Amino acid sequence: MQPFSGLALLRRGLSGQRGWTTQWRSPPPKAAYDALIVGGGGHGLGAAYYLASEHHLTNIAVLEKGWIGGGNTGRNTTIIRSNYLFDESAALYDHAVRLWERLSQVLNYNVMFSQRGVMMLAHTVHDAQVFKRHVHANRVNGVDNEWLTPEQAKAFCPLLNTGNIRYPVLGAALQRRGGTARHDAVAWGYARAADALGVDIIENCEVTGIRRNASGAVEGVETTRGTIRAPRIGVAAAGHTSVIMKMAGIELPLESYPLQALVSEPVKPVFPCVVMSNTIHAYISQSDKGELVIGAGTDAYTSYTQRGGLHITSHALEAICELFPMFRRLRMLRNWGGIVDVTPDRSPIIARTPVPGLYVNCGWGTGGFKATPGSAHVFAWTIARDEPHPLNAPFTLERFRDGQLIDEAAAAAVAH
Amino acid sequence: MNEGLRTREGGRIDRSRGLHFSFDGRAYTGVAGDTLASALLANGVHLMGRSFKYHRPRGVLACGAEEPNALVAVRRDAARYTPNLRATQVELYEGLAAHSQNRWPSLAFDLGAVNDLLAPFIPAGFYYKTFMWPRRAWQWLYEPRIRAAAGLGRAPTEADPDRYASRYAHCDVLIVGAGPAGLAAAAAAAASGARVMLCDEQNEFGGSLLADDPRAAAAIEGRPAPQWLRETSAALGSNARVTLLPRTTAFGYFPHNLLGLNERLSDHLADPHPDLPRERQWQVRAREVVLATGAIERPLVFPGNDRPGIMLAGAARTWLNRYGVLPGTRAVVVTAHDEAYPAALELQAAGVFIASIADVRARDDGSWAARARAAGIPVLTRATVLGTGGRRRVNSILLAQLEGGEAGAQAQPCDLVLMCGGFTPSVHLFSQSRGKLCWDEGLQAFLPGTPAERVRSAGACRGVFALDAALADGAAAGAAAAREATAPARTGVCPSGAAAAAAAPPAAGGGAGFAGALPQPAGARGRAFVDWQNDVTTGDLALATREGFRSIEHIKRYTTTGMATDQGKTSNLNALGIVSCTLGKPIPEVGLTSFRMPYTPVSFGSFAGPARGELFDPVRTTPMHEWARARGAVFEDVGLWKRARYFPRGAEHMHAAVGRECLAVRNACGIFDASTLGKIEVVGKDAVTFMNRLYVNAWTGLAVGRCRYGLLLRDDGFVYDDGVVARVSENRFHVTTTTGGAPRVLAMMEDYLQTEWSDLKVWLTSTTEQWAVVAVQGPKARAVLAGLVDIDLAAAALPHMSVALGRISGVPMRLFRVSFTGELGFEVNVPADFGPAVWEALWDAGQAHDITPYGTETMHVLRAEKGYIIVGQDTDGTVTPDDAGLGWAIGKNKPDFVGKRSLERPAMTSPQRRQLVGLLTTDPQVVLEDGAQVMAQAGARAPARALGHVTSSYHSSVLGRSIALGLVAGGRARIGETLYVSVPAGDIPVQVASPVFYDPQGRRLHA
Amino acid sequence: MRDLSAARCLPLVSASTVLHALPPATRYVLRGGAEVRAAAESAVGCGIPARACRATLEGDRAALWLGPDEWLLIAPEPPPGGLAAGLSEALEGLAHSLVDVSHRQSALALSGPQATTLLAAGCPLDLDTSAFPVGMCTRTMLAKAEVVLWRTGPQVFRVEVWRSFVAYVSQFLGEAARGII
Amino acid sequence: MLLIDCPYCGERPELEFVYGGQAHVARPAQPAQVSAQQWADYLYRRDNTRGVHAERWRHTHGCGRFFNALRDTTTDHFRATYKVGEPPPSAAAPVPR
Repeated sequence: MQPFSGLALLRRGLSGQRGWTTQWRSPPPKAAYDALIVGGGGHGLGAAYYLASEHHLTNIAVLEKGWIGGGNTGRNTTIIRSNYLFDESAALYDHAVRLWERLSQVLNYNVMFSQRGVMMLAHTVHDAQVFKRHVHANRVNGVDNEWLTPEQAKAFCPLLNTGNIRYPVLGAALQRRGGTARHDAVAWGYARAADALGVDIIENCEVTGIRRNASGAVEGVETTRGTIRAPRIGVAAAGHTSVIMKMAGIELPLESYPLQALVSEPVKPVFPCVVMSNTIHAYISQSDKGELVIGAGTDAYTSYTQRGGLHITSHALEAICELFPMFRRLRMLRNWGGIVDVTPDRSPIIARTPVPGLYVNCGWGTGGFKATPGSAHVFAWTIARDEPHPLNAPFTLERFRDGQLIDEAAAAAVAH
Repeated sequence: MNEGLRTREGGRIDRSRGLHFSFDGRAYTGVAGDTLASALLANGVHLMGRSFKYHRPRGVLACGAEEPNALVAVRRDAARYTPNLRATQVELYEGLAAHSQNRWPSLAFDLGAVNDLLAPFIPAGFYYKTFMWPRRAWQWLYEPRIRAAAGLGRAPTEADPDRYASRYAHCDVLIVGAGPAGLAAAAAAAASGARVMLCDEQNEFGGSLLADDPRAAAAIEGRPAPQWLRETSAALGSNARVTLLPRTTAFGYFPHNLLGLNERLSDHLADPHPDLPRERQWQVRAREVVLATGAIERPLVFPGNDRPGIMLAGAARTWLNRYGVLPGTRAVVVTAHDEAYPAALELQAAGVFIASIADVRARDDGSWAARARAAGIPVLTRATVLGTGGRRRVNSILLAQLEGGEAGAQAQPCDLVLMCGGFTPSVHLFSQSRGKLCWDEGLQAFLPGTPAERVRSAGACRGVFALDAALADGAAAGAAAAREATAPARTGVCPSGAAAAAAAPPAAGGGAGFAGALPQPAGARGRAFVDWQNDVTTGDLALATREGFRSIEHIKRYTTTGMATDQGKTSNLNALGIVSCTLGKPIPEVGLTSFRMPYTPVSFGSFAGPARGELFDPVRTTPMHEWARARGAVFEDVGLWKRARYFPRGAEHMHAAVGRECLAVRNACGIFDASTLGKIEVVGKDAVTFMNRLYVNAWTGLAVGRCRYGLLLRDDGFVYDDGVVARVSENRFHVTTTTGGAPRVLAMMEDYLQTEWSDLKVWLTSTTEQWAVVAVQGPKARAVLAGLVDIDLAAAALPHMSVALGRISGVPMRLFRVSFTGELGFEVNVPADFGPAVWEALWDAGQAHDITPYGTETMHVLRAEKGYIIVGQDTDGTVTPDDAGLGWAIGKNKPDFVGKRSLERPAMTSPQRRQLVGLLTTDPQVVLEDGAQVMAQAGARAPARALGHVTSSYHSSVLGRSIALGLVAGGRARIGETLYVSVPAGDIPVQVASPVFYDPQGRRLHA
Repeated sequence: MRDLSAARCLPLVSASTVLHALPPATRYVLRGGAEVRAAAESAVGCGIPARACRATLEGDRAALWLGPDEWLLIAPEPPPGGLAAGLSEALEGLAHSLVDVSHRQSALALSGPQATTLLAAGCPLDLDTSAFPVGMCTRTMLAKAEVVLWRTGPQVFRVEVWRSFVAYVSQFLGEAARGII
Repeated sequence: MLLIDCPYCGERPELEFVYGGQAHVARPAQPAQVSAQQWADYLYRRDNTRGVHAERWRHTHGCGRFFNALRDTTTDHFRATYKVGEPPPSAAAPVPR
């Protein structure tokens, strides 16, 4: 792996940056591997990286039907936080934040993790009660999260309209360790690091079937690039998880919805942090390039079109303009849609499945990006040891049968 | 204005109406009909902007929406500051003040240009490779600097006072683009009597016709083009079935033929009427759509191709013919397409010296070349460009023969370079609609293929360029669309798709053009720009492919090509050409980055429309709202409702007011507006069966005239809603819900009724707003009511949890004897319009009994003293009836009710579930904070597992101490135990207690 | 004892040349099958439409189809003598639901050449007379409020709005009117 | 914003409707009799079909009726809509808008 550094840039600059070689190979698929990851997003590539780096499983491949990072990894609003309510969630997401804090150095790839602070606005007495419960629960869990008065919230984000507004800002919950990262870099960084450890990253390779042996255990996959054998298969296909898992006869408590996001034209630095309002559905930050990055809601219906309705976009911008009325004159540059896989309790599933050798990591809904390193890390553990890491042990499939839900949505009325 | 640069006559401007404007504070004059760009060119100003990354000086490249360079901010006042506008789209008005962007201290001298010198060290994606050490430096050192350097214009910092409007519209045929094809389509569609809408992003209709030299213009339908344009527009305008929308951009194509249009109403006016919205967003549902969006001229990629004065040939033609502006005095033309020749000849005729035409094509059989030579213009074929000179304006260009390379190179002085690489059909909207694009080798461009919606493409946007052909294509499309739209049976995929795909467009007049970078023989110097605004060069694309990025989506994201505010309108195809060349893959295999809405940037305000302040969400108020407002009530938002939270006296703050209100209810009586509670009338002969199946309670035994606390679960077994239910008659229940829960409870009821139990003869009607509800609560409540109602209020006649129908002061009433306070209480339900009068009557009658108005906060304290839960505060969607201590409500002998089966799941029956209990602090004056965590031991260190949390916490005046409710693991078994509530300051010891703190026997209730 | 039976107080409407509040009315929601519809007609004194999204108006009585088993009956206020009694008598023994919603909603009249344009600012329906003829009625959305829209004339609409949404709806239409210049 | 063909009112804009999830997921007649897994399947398991999906809509802000629809989740184009209790029309042709 060619090391990345400022010095390397300078040195190669003298020769027209010609010395650089491929960041990851593009090998043809081998006939067999020790393990396969289906889905070349951040969660899948990360899992491959940790399998190779921490579990010494290097004869493995990541199968991506399109181009890596082309799914939700490259389509989200890059918000990162861990101030979730339940112990199980807080532990999992905070594990991710801790990995985020060193990811650029670990991967030698600048993922631009910026702990600018994530501020969640309370607009009603009920919001305030809910957020204060979060703050208390997080403190007990060792997760930073603090309650701000309206004045403190305004001081933290001076553009915030706390005056003439339909739903006054009654306060906010602030996680200072929260922030954003550069989504593409996460996929590329994991890919480059995994590739350097021998992992094959195979793009334009769509899985069309899952092969199982007489005993029912997995033995490989059918793909558009031929059959590939492997005794262990980890599926991290986000919105398409249901489709893949059906190939192994597994039905999941999942529904895939269109989720939209958009960016404004780039402007000089004006927005210092991340602001979320779940009550009026506004999610906004400013990228390093200067674009305001805004999250919209999901459409009401399931869809695989990666396209949502105009009224969803309008609703999101109504909220943004209400909170930041000076932004009405800024212009939407680009809008896009992703497919998010949602579970009934809005918490993920990272677990073994009834099919031996088949593992699944799904159900991240609208909150998957923030968890990428943590999710990938425990998923790799689960695949390597055929047992869950303590952090993902609660996130089983069986919890729905037993009623052991981890219902962040119900408990907090907080979108992810 | 520099007279020399403005032609004496011609163009679509009014020379008699001079307009004053300023650019970077310097005063200029233009004329009516100018854009900011044309006016600046007429003043000899070519330097209009700085590029995003290297801060290179830039002039206009194009003349319309595709312009990548000339981005400016227009300032009307501090709050009306609009950044990132294209000077080519800003219509000039008297007093317009524009400012350049992304430069410091000035446009001419920009320190940021140092980046240009560092270019060799900051190639595409350099930021992924560095700024990683030391770890913390990214956020505190590197990132702030990168952010400061990035971004284009400044965001306004004051609230935008302008208004934005919204409009839904429907039509048979929507035509996008009012060029020749679009106008012909509109005329044909209108002729058939269809409802037609025609929109165009420009201020006047005509499209490509506007750029033609009127004197040389072709004839259309036997009339000179300008006359045809005038008359056709007029005819359409006078047709009542036709809606014409100039200055209106179709920015998005959504499922089921819904298009988003953004109409700009006031930005072009010097002094707009204050009521006039700035923009209006149209959502148009069209039965058929005709896209006549034209094509965008493609620049050529050669070293030094980005200097001010280097522009598209078609743009130069437009400056001359539409705006009467000479963009230069001595020009060199570089082209891969015939279209550059008429431009050269027309400019020459207008007095611009054309030094030479460099045609990169090998063939020299074109009649155009001959005409140029005849006009004395040297034509060089198999030519290429080795470089250009000049800093703030091009001053020379180095031309060479492909074979010759540097040897035969000739430097030519010039102040204008025209280039033409052919034309890229504007398939943006077609692609947004999910129609398939197919690559046309002959045109070197993607064309509309199979459509996914009811849409047709006509004219240049599907490769039909020649005027007569485009007119015919448009007319045919318009007529067919109108036919389809008005046809009785509309099924099957829109036929024109096949047509568009099959009927290959006529061979491009003027040849294919060129996608990629001009061949660069030895001696080429300088960077060749592909994406002007984002400063992406051929070298960046080469680097990306070298580093293993193969998908065009990866290359786009890594180099940012096509990601600038022009979204690659002039650059995407050249980038594709270059990548396909380096990867040795044909363009269609390299792929095409997907087109996304919006076509051009659209204001956030346009999407938000009028939804601001009071119109952001409806403000729902009760009939008695005005009374409360007049009494100085402080309101809280509950869903869409405004509810009185407390009634402060003078400077009284909340705690004092609530304390006073609580004591008033306990000692005398209080009056409370409960109108927002949801109400549903459940009527029909199967009403009781329905209630039995839905609610956990048993209803069969409920006598007419009696009430019962109803508890509703979701089928997953968790508490969903609650409320008092009265049996008004044998087959009629008056069901109440929580304020926020009303709509979702009714929706849930309808769901089960319509889809699971459709056999039941029962109907549901929302009566939330039929009834105004006045709660009179407290020991004196009976006395207050006695004089007003025609009902015996004696405990025996009207016991707790009963309902009676009668009249109050002559007004029909449903009188509930219920209490959410623990006191003797009544809830007077009267038809809503009588609410204010009845409230006043009760208020007057109450004066003799110290009646006090109280709000929701007081109500919360009173119910907490009694251990009554609030769904959503003491429950949170993970709480079962038993958790909440409501197991008693469940009808034990019922075979089933919604949620019953789920309650039997293992995790739902664990004794360690969190149960509702009372929590009493050892220090009675300490009031716990909502949501505080309850721990088993003191001094637990994070991460620690909590036993539960505080759900409700108040100071109770009547008890003279703090009280709290909480959900605690195995809580009921812990009553009497001491636990600890963790707060930053330390741990607060609390004793677990019964959740009923006041009058546990309920004597007051039954008084 | 004071008699307040005449003290009916409608929600405030910010009226304009095109928009004004209609007088109080008596309203019932009638639910049930075809037999219920037939049986009720005589008592209502007005045909009750079987056709979807159609209203009938006879004298001062009207019946609006809101759903396949749902009608909104409108009569003057105070209710004509015997209306309620007549209805319950006519429906005796038939499975049905009759609920008084006289005060649940309030009626606005929107009229004039701009009527459809103003509605189009927030109503997603095609209001062209070819798609929404005189006599058509339906529940629909007007911006963020649910309304019952009934076209009583080529340029006249009756808009039935739940009480607490009246202020919002009239404000919204007022804002829309300002924008038409 | 989709255009949805209500079986009672005809084509109406999506704003008038509320999506009701997968169609034909019947609530067990006797919940007490079914296993934990069967009950969990009723509550939570969904086909999440990529292709033609049978789903419920309610014309909440119109006639108030629930009905079913066949929609291709890869294009969002409806194949058919039909009343509650009716069987899904088989092989309905696409109905592009």
